[in-house]
Amino acid sequence: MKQRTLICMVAAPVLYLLVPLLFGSNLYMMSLVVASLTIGGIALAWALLGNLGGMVSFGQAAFFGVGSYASALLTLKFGLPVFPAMLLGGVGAAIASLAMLPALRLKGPYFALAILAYAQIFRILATQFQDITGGSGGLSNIPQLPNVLGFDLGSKVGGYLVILTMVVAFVWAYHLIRKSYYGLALRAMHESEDATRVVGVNSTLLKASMLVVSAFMTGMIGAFNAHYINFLEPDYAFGSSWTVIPIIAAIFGGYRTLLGPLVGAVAVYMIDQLIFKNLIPTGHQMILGVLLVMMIIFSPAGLVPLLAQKFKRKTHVKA
Amino acid sequence: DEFKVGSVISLTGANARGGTGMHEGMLTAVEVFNKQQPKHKIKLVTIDDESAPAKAIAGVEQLASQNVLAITGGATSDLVGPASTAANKAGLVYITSGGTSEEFVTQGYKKFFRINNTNGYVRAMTGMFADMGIKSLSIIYSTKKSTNELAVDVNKIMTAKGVKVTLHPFDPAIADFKPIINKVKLQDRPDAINMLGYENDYVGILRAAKVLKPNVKALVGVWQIANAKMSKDFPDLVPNVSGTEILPYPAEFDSAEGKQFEATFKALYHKSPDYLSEYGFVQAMALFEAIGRAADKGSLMKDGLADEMRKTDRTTLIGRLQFDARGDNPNFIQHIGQHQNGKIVIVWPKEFATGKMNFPGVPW
Amino acid sequence: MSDLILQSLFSGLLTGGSYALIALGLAVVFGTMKIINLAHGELVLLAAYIAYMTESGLKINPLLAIPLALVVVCIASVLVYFFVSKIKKDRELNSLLLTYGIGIVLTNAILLIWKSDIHSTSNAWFQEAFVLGSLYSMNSELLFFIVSLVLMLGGWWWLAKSWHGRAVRAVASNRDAAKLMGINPQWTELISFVLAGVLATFAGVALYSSGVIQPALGESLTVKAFIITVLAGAGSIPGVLVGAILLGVVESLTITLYSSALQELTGMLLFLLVLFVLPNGLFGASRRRG
Amino acid sequence: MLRLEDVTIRFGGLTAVNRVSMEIASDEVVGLVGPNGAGKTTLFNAISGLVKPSSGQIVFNTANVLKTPLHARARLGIGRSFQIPQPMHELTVRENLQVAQRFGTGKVDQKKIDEILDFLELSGKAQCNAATELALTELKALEVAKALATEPKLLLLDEVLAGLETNGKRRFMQTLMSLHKKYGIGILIIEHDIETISKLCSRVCVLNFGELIADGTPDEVFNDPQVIKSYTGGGHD
Amino acid sequence: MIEISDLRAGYGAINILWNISLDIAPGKLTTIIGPNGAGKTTLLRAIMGLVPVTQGRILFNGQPLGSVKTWEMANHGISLIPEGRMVFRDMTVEENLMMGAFAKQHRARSGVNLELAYELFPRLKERRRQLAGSLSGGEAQMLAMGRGLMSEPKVILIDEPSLGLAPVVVDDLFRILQRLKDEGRTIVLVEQNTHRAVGVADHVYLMQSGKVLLSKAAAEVDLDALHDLYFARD
Ligand SMILES: Nc1ncnc2c1ncn2[C@@H]1O[C@H](COP(=O)(O)OP(=O)(O)OP(=O)(O)O)[C@@H](O)[C@H]1O
Ligand SMILES: Nc1ncnc2c1ncn2[C@@H]1O[C@H](COP(=O)(O)OP(=O)(O)OP(=O)(O)O)[C@@H](O)[C@H]1O
Ligand SMILES: CC(C)C[C@H](N)C(=O)O
Ligand SMILES: [Mg+2]
Ligand SMILES: [Mg+2]
Repeated sequence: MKQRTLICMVAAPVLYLLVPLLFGSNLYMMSLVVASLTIGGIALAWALLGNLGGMVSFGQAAFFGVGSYASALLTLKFGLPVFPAMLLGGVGAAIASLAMLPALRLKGPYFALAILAYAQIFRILATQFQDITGGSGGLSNIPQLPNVLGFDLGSKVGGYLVILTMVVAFVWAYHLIRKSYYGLALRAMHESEDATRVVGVNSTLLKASMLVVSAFMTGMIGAFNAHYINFLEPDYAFGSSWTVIPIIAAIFGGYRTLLGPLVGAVAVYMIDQLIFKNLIPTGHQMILGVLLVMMIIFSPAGLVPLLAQKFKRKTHVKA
Repeated sequence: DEFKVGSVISLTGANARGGTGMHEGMLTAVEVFNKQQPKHKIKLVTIDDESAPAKAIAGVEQLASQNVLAITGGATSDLVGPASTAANKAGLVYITSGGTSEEFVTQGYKKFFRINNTNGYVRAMTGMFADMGIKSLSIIYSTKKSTNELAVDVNKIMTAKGVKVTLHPFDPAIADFKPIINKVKLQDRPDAINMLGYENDYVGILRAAKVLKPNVKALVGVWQIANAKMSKDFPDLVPNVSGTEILPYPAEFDSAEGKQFEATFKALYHKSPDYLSEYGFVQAMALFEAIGRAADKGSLMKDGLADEMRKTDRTTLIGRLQFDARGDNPNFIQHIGQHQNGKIVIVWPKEFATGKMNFPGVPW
Repeated sequence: MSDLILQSLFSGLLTGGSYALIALGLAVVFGTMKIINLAHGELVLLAAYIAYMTESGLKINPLLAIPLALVVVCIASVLVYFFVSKIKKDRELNSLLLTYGIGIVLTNAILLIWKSDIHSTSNAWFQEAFVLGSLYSMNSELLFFIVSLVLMLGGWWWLAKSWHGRAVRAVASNRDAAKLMGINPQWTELISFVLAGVLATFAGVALYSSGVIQPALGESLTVKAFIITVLAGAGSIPGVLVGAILLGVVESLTITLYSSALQELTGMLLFLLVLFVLPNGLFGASRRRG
Repeated sequence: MLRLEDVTIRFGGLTAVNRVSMEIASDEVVGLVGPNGAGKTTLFNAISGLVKPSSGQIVFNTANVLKTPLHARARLGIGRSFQIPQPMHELTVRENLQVAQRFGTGKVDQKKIDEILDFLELSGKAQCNAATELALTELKALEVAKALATEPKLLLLDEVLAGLETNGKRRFMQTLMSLHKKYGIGILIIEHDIETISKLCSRVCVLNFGELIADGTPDEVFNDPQVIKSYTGGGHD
Repeated sequence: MIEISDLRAGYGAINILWNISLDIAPGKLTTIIGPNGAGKTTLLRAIMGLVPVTQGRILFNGQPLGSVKTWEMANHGISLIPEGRMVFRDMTVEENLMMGAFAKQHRARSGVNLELAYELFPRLKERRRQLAGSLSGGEAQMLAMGRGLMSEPKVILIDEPSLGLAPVVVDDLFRILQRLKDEGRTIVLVEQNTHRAVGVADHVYLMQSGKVLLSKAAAEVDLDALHDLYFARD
């Protein structure tokens, strides 16, 4: 426990002050960081659903897309300020997830695929309802993040601070849920649902609420991205990469740990863009594939537990 | 002295084909320009946007931080949007041949330029349909952004001319076009079919049409159809099919520039150039020449590049190139080429025609 | 109007046949090992590219590429199994991610080897129309519809009736107990991957001779196959056929009666509907009864 | 406390439980016996809510619970064990009990948990992974412990004594009896060992092919010729 | 027939069996009894190669079994009827039984043996098309037993077969064991129902806390004394 507070006290100023100071002038680095945190945020929401809800989702893109469209349209058509709209974007995604409640009866791959189907359906609806969504032409000139107290959040550093704050808040929420008895019951439910229900756990409600929480988080991230990129179209907003890359990131970092998905996202994205892309300009995703395969075979628990182990061993030797 | 120019374009992902083609044209332009100009040397730094908007933005920003003078790129409208916004924020000149959507020239970016636009394609196709004198038309189009835009415009114009138009949007994921063609054949019974999509869509549509043989007089596509590659790869599918194109094939590049382009391209890639590489070449050349002029005037560092770009006025491989205040090329109009005996013959407009149109004409 | 519907049903049926062929290999591995091979679509695509390579290189009928494709794809499939068998825990989830990773590698390998150009057979016979009264189809579609039925029958027999088929199911159900019965789990699992490779090969050649191939296609093939497998229910082979044809027909009717832009939408709605009404798929639930 | 009225349960064409009516008071320990496949476990499943009866009523403390979902029945005070133990996976033994207590009663009381662990001799295994590190008999003890943690009024025990050695069985029986007395928990227990049932229960119900064929004191029931024929087979023990 | 000497085995870091030595005589019924948690199940699993052996060796007809894989045991004529049933839940009763005759040399007679299994447990015949996962506890136990006999094993290891069986069926079970013994099979029986087990046994081993504490001919065993000595812990 003490160790954790210590880490927080070191990490907070580093993340909030040192990173912008070091890289703030390098737009490229900052945009990589922002993109990787965006993916990290989705990865976190995915891991929450998987870890606590016991549901592997192949459809985070559905929440991402709904959140981004909701927020973009609220600002564009109703002139809502960006931050309330982002919050409502998250709410919109959460409401959309209510349509998926019937899918909670399904297990494993059945659930995973049902959610994927939802993502496809939402994408097609976004394409079809041209009057509202602009159809396949999409939306452009989506308002940027605002000026707050004279600080332009629409800038790279501003965007970074916003996404960082969101992600930190999500980690905190995840942590609270996980360490509560709800978290314990949720974990128990994965492989032994009946056993958990007969001791009084309303598993359907618990699972549903994890779905809603995960959808809300992903939707908010989507909303952030819409105001950060300032443009949307269905194939992009509901694109499978919003599902796939976060999953890879989460697995890579360790989806059972709190920080694994985030660390994984930053590591995978940065390594891929800064190193692999320079080594093999076309087809560098191949290395990501190889990395994923090796990770699952050699360290299925992910990077974070692996590092923690190494770290422990080292301190052991020294002591 | 050497000038660094950036290129952010799709070399992998969904738009890899378009992006790779354009990129090859740009590299040809570098080669040609550097040979012509002993004084100035261009160095092109390319970043693959992987067909992903966030990476297109990051790419532009990465190049901006490396102090490139301008950016040439953007394979499709989906990526030109975010990339041109990023370039605008960074204060860089951005030129493209992939961002054909109307919105790019209406958002007031001072340093945005493009050599082609939806309008040019629409004018060519509707012009030809009018000359054919068809009474009814079925449009089969992909629900992608730019094809959707084309369909809307063609529909508007043709309907205004009293032609009966039926629209058949399709999801880019589908592979079997027989149900659509069957509907066209039995319900619409049109004089002509207008196909708005990409290579693989055309192959699917034409295959289905060859099986079901609807009673139409003409099949007209848009980009990516009336070219040598299609006639080489699918010789039995494309005869008598037409599509937008500038030059006939075998390319009869009559201008000196055209000949040089073709020779250089062949030396580099051991194949014949297609319209994508032409676009890449034209947009890059326009940019490089403006850089050269601005450098000569010494205004390069003082925002002179955009002004020089706007002064562009010359005949290129795709016709006369100028940029209006919005950065658009007002002269852009496509020609229509038709596959005839393994060759591409320009059949519309009359003044550029290199042969007679086979009409009625279908592949079967 | 009736001509329109009839042709639509016929097209849907044939499309369903090709869907079934693509899904079959995935269903076999899922049904026997509870493993979803997300690289299956890439294996199919690999076979298709080998057919392309053989046809364009040697100027021969793409069907003659089958022996070579069988060898290459089966080896690839066995390699997939080799990696899967190295997974230490959480096999169900981890195999999903592992095979997804392999899929990424294969897609990019195909992209690097064959570039992003699209390809399709140049063999005229395959594309010629086969006319049955007022119904039209391509020769290749009909041919592979029949191939699909034959393979399906074989696959069904193998899984339901053969000793080996039962053995793989036993391994999936309870590994330790299966060992006690004298079953070498690795060996039986390997065999089902080889079988999946064989099925992928035929699916790939079929795909090449009646459609258009490009490197990015693998993922969408996997998704289609996956959907059909789930529709079918727990690797039931008759379920695969019924599910695939149902999907094909519904898609084609959607186009005919409404618009092709909604084809995917109705496919997905059908999928969800079946899942919610029959959570174990079309043929999963009925097996439970005695 | 619990009343079954005409409960029938069908699986497809098979009638697993056929018009069973019975009543259990809160001060009773009732045995439920019958041949294999007679429908005992199925009846438990219906009472606890895992299976929906095809017809009939289930009344618990004057409330009809037929429509009450599984988890709510647990909170009402119906606790159960599974014949094939179902520990909560991924959790330690202690965590298993914490979840049961928190969700079954709404509060957490570590002292009570320690007491239960002690009671069922699981203290030594409190930190073990419940699903992978316990022997069968320990798993059975955990089944009871989980049910106890929900502070049930009625305990449904499905063959928890099977597989225990003679002395262990005796001790476990004492434990159950003291539970019954101390907390006033009613117990309905399935068991195949006639000796155990006779010692433990004041009343025994016999199911055969889904039907209730006998209901009475152990003496009466085990001397019933119908029961001997279908179940005990003359009785060696 | 099976000689075990100085055997150690366990799960991962936890060692369960401590230097076990015992001898299973051919054609005889050997019973292993002992309190819960003694390691009886672990011992049977170790013989079958399901639990890693860390020390000592197991000889079968004089040949070491150490390198023989679990799935090759069936070829040697050794069959384990496991505790906790371990049936194939997603397969039908009949398919489960047929799996018992999977090894090549047993397939030819699988039809005959299937009928035999149905004869022993008529209940299974009624349920032949039902998925094993939905069987009642006792039915599943019968299935495990029937499946284990499908290969006509020479050596049968049985782990608590009476668990969850109704008294009539338990009677049947011991009758079957007697019959198998009469047929000359070698049987190792682990059973909590010690009286009945010792009743049919030729030889008795008693285990406690992973060790063998006693080895005696069945006729010489005084069960009540043993119970007082080894089972009572309170
Ligand atoms: N889901 C199901 N589908 C079909 N049959 C079932 C199902 N569940 C139980 N059965 C059958 O119903 C009958 C009653 O089963 P149940 O488990 O209630 O028996 P039981 O009395 O508990 O037997 P045992 O003493 O062997 O545990 C059995 O014959 C069983 O095969
Ligand atoms: N998978 C496992 N991991 C760790 N320990 C285990 C595992 N399985 C069993 N044990 C431990 O091994 C010891 C011996 O267990 P075993 O099942 O062999 O006993 P047994 O003699 O068969 O008892 P019973 O009569 O209860 O069946 C027990 O203390 C148990 O907790
Ligand atoms: C010119 C074309 C190759 C690109 C087109 N603007 C598109 O979006 O697809
Ligand atoms: Mg039972
Ligand atoms: Mg045991």
